[in-house]
Amino acid sequence: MKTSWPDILFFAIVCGIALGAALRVVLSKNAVHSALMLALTLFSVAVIFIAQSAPFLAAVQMIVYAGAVVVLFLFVIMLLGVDKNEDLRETLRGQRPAALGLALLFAVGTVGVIRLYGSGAPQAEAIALGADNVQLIADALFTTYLYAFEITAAPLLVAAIAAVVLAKRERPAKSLSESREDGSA
Amino acid sequence: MIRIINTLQVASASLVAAATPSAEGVIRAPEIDYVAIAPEAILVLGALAILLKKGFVPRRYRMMASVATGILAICASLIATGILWQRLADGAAGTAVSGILAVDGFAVFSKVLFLGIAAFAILLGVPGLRRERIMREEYPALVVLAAAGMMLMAASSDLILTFLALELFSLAFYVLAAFARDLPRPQESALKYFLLGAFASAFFLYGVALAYGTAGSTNLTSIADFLGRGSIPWIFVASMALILVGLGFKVGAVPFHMWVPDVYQGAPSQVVGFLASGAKAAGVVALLRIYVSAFHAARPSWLPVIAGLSIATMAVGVVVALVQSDIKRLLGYSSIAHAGYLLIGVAAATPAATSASLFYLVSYAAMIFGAFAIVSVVSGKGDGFTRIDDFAGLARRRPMLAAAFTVFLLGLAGIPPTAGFIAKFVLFQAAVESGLWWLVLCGAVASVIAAYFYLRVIIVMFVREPEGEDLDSDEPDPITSLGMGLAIGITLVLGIIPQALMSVLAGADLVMPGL
Amino acid sequence: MNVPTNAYLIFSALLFAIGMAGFMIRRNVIVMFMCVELMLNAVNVAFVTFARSFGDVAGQVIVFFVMVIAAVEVVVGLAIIVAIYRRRESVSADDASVMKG
Amino acid sequence: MGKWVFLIPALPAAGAALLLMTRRIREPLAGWLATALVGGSFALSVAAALEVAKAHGDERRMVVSLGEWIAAGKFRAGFDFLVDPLSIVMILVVTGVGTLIHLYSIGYMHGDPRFSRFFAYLNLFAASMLVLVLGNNMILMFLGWEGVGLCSYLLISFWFEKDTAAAAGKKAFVTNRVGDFGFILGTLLLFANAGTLTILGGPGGGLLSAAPAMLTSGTITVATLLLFLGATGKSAQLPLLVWLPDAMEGPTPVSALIHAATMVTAGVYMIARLGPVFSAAPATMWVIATVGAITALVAATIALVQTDLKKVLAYSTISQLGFMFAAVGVGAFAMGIFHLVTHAFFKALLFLGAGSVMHAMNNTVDMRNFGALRKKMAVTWATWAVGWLAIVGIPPLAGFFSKDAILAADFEHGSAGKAIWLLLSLTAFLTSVYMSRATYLTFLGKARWSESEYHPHESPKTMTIPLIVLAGAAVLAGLLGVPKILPVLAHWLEPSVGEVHEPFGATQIVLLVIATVLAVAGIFVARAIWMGKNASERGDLLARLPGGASLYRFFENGWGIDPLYRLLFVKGGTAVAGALKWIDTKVIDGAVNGVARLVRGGGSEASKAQTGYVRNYALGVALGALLLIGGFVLVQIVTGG
Repeated sequence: MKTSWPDILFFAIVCGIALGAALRVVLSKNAVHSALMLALTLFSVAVIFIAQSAPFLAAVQMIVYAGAVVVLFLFVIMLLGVDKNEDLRETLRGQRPAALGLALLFAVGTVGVIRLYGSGAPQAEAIALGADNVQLIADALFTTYLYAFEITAAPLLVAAIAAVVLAKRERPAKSLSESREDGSA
Repeated sequence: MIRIINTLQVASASLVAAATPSAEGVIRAPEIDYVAIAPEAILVLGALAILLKKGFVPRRYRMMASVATGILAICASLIATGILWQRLADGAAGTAVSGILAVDGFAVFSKVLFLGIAAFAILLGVPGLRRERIMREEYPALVVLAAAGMMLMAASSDLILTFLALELFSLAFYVLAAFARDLPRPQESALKYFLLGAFASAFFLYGVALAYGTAGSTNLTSIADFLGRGSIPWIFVASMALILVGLGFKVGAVPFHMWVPDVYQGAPSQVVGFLASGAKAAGVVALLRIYVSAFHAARPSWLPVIAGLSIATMAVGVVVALVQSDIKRLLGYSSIAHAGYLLIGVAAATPAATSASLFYLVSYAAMIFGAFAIVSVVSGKGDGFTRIDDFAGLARRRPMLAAAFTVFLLGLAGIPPTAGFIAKFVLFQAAVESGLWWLVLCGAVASVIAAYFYLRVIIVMFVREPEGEDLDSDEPDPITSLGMGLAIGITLVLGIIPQALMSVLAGADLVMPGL
Repeated sequence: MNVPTNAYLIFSALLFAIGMAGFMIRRNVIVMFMCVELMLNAVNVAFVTFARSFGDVAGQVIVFFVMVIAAVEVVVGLAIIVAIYRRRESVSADDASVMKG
Repeated sequence: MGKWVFLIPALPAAGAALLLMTRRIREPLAGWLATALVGGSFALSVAAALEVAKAHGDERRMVVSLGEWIAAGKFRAGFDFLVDPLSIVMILVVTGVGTLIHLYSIGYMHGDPRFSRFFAYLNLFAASMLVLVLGNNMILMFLGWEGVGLCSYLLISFWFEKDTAAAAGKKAFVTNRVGDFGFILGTLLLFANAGTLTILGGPGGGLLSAAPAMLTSGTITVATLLLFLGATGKSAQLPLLVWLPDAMEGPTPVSALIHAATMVTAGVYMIARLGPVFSAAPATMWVIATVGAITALVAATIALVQTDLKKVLAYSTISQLGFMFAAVGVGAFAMGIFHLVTHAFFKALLFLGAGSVMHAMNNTVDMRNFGALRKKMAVTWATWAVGWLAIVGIPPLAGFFSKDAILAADFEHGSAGKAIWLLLSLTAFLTSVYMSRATYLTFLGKARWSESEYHPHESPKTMTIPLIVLAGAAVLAGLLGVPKILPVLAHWLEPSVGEVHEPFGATQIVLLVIATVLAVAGIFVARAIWMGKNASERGDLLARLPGGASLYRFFENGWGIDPLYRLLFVKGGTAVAGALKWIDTKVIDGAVNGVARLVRGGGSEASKAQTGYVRNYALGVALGALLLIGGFVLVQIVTGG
């Protein structure tokens, strides 16, 4: 199957946006900007999902991820009032070069391994994952992965407990904790 | 109980079937083996019951009801596991629910182990947390959910289920670590644990993705078949490495160990006992399941790496433990060293090594639980006194506590007649049998050094005069004493008549597919 | 779209590396956490890519699970962050460095 | 043999448990209770001995099983005791000497605030030692092996208020761990090759019968060398001898029981126990004999310049253990055990005598402050004299027979054996010199202490009775092994160690005479030096003589010492001894401390990496991920995948 130039171009643009936005997530001084850029990255990834014959996932990505998760991030940022610009200068000696070096090496290493991976040509054009996508996913979800699907209930339960245990304010706990804390600090 | 679940499951399955329109009609849900999924299902339902009871139980009784429900869930799950075991004895090992859940001796034994750990967590944790006034009704729910996750780590036959299980118990532990949410140290430890845990999980997941990309499936049986067919593609090599990052993080292997001492120091002692025994055991059983069983054909590829990891882990664990002055950090580093020993068992990759590892996990769980129970009693309110110096003269102040701690420390050091010695011996012996001489040599050197810092604590307790005023350490309450007594019992009984457990391990037919 | 599978995989690796670098570079725990989300998304891309190259829907289903877990992680993580912020009034990861050695 | 054999270690173990758990039992009840329990073990041991004596030939080796202990994979270890002539000898010594020392301790530890704890530890020690001796598999033996080590450690640092005691305990522990590490590795290697760790019986007949044939010669050499490393640790042989002299910081009864009579002989016992296995590795045997002989000589020269009475005895113990290793190293297991037995009596006697002296002299141990104590402490002196003459080897005392048996056995073993004989003979002479020196400085000559400061007095009955009993034993024990006429012990041990070949002819008589002459000569040399006119001032001359100035004073004072002797021993010997002592304290101690410091330093450095910053930890995770990928790739390249 021949690779056409428009395809490549489209791919390059989407990936460029995704990577650029991801970089902005990392480099923005303001956490709100980071969150917005995260939304953009997630959106680009959704586009890539469509291109990869996963339209249903793309929809979920938009609704759940870009919609709910990023909003949750934004909500917390606003709630805590940490939407001011930060000082991005590094305070830990050697942290930044080490981090960049490691990330770079990791990228080089994985890319190298992927290059060694082989064929490279998409072989699945014939198999229509895109058509009947929802049906296919439902099929797999309720047969092969039924048990895994049921088990996801448990982490969700933990999330609910976490919210109750950690975020709920309790009235008498305050004074008690303060008196105790001097001993342990 | 099983019947009730049965009914529920059938009902839910038919609901699902009815609600799913499809070209060919309904999706045919797979045959669900309710006995096989019962142990975890009961625990999850138990957790749900704990959360839902709020509306039904009067306020005064809620705490009690929570604990009772938790214990009940664990007992019921234990019974279900027993039924499963019984079925295995008739020779029906295999997989259940579309091949995603392994049902074999290894899984079942591990389930019993984790249920025991969860029982200990409630037995020792509830009174301890009450003492600290940070006990909450949700604690038993988190314990049983974590237990369910850890049990699935052992039973999962699919990497994606392993990922879910790993996240399940990790998330529960993040919350537990943050239980004393208003104190700075627990907060710090929860934050560190959570951030690094999420970071490491991402690596694990990447590894799963690459494994899927090579083998075409995340199912361990398919992966084993794939590897059995011949050479290992490069990308799978990276996959094995990244999976090891995630599991290495959970067991506390070097260099993924750095969270261990901080979290052990900061989190409430009652929780740390659970974390130290449970999370480590869960990581080890998953390593055994994935590496020893599924990746068995690739053993020549991973053996040197696991061995190197083991050596580095033992070395850093014991050497850094030497310079610690905080008992909880010391136990943290010691648990890192123990992760190194356990990796020897993974490297050996024989049925004997597997049962030796399980034996090790059982005895380690008893010892570390006991040790942290004592730390929680001695260190007093808010874990205020955790310096090793705070244990000076404990033998005079609280002779029984000092004696009990001595038993646990000797066990951790691997000195007979404790279970720690037998565990180390059978593990090393299994490794020697599979030709890993040099690794055992390193393990032996590490345990020589390790004995020193355990002994140091004992000496401080027995030999040094107490410093300053008598610390306000309470006498342990009866339930904590009972828990400690149980832990001592296990440590000594397994040390003196290890056969009690060995025969179970041998009879449980711990054959995993691929071995 | 006929772009080679490898291109997507390389994109995924780069996205993962960016997330990884960001996690290590940023001090703000909320942003660090966003970086973890980047890493998870990179993995999702890899899954979807492999799913397509195999013509197997399993990869897509797995992405589903990953999304659930990511959402749960966000809830738990933000809960921890909120609980901590109440005391410290800081979201800097470097402030949580009392325990060491 | 009935299951009651298990009571032998169980009685003292019960005592230890009782004393550790309740604090109600105090002085003196705790002491009497502990003594009675060990005494009970002794009685049971005697009963066991009688029962073994009734049997014949191979039936004298009995395995008593309490059931299965560990079974994992191919591995089986029962909770079995091996009761045979060899273990009978050992348990008789352990419980016999043990009872006496318990009794002695009642007086010695009088008034100590931790009186009952001391007896708990002693009881625990006795139990562990009995398990070590009776265990019928290497794991049970190791259980006892570790147990005695632990008790030794606890007892050395019993007076932890003294920094030196705490440090000594630490040193003993670290050094012993090195040895234990050899032991456990050797054990694992034995198992890997022989498939069993049972000593006698069980599938394949156990290590004793099956192992030598099953093991390839290379592995068995390595395995036995590793086991011997364990033995050098426990028995304070080169290169692991450093801890024993320091161990004298413990209470004197501990030195007598653990660091002279019983625990330190565990190495010798272990080699004799596994005799056939060791015999299958001739190279190891030579290493053992050589190490033993050299240690014997080295320790003797160091003992020559000690001023601390207990240190003299400590180095002497090392030296005597060297004799035993030189015996078992040439396959003369019976002689090694024979010397072990006699040494247990006379060395325990000497230590208790030293303790009695210290008791009388306000815990002074420096011999330069003693002298002429025989008038004040008649019983102590008389019993000490017996011990002294016994270790020196004056007929017909115990040491005479056992030492000569070893010398004769080594002499039989070709030219290398003769070299060892030569070393040992020299050592025997030096032994005579330093022991006589200690005797003269302590009990004879002029008093170098002032009446105003010290009030020497005889010790209480609980202390003198054990002395008298041990002195009797030191006189009579030699009769167990009178060559030709009365080879009781050798004959008794035959079922355990194989037929004992003990030629007796003109050569042996000549050897006897040589040894006796050397012993007597040593006494006279010592007398000439330390009983001279000016002995009261210059009692410590030898020790102060590393340089020339002091040497000249020796000349000027006209001490009529043979020039050759002066050349060899005063100058050369002192220098060698000094150098060895320097090596001991500076190099070996330095090495031990240095390694410890290095490890700790590494720990501090490594713990600095633990900065507390979560982002630094993330670097660690990322680095680890890369390293793992790199590692996997490297392996893949190397294995050509």
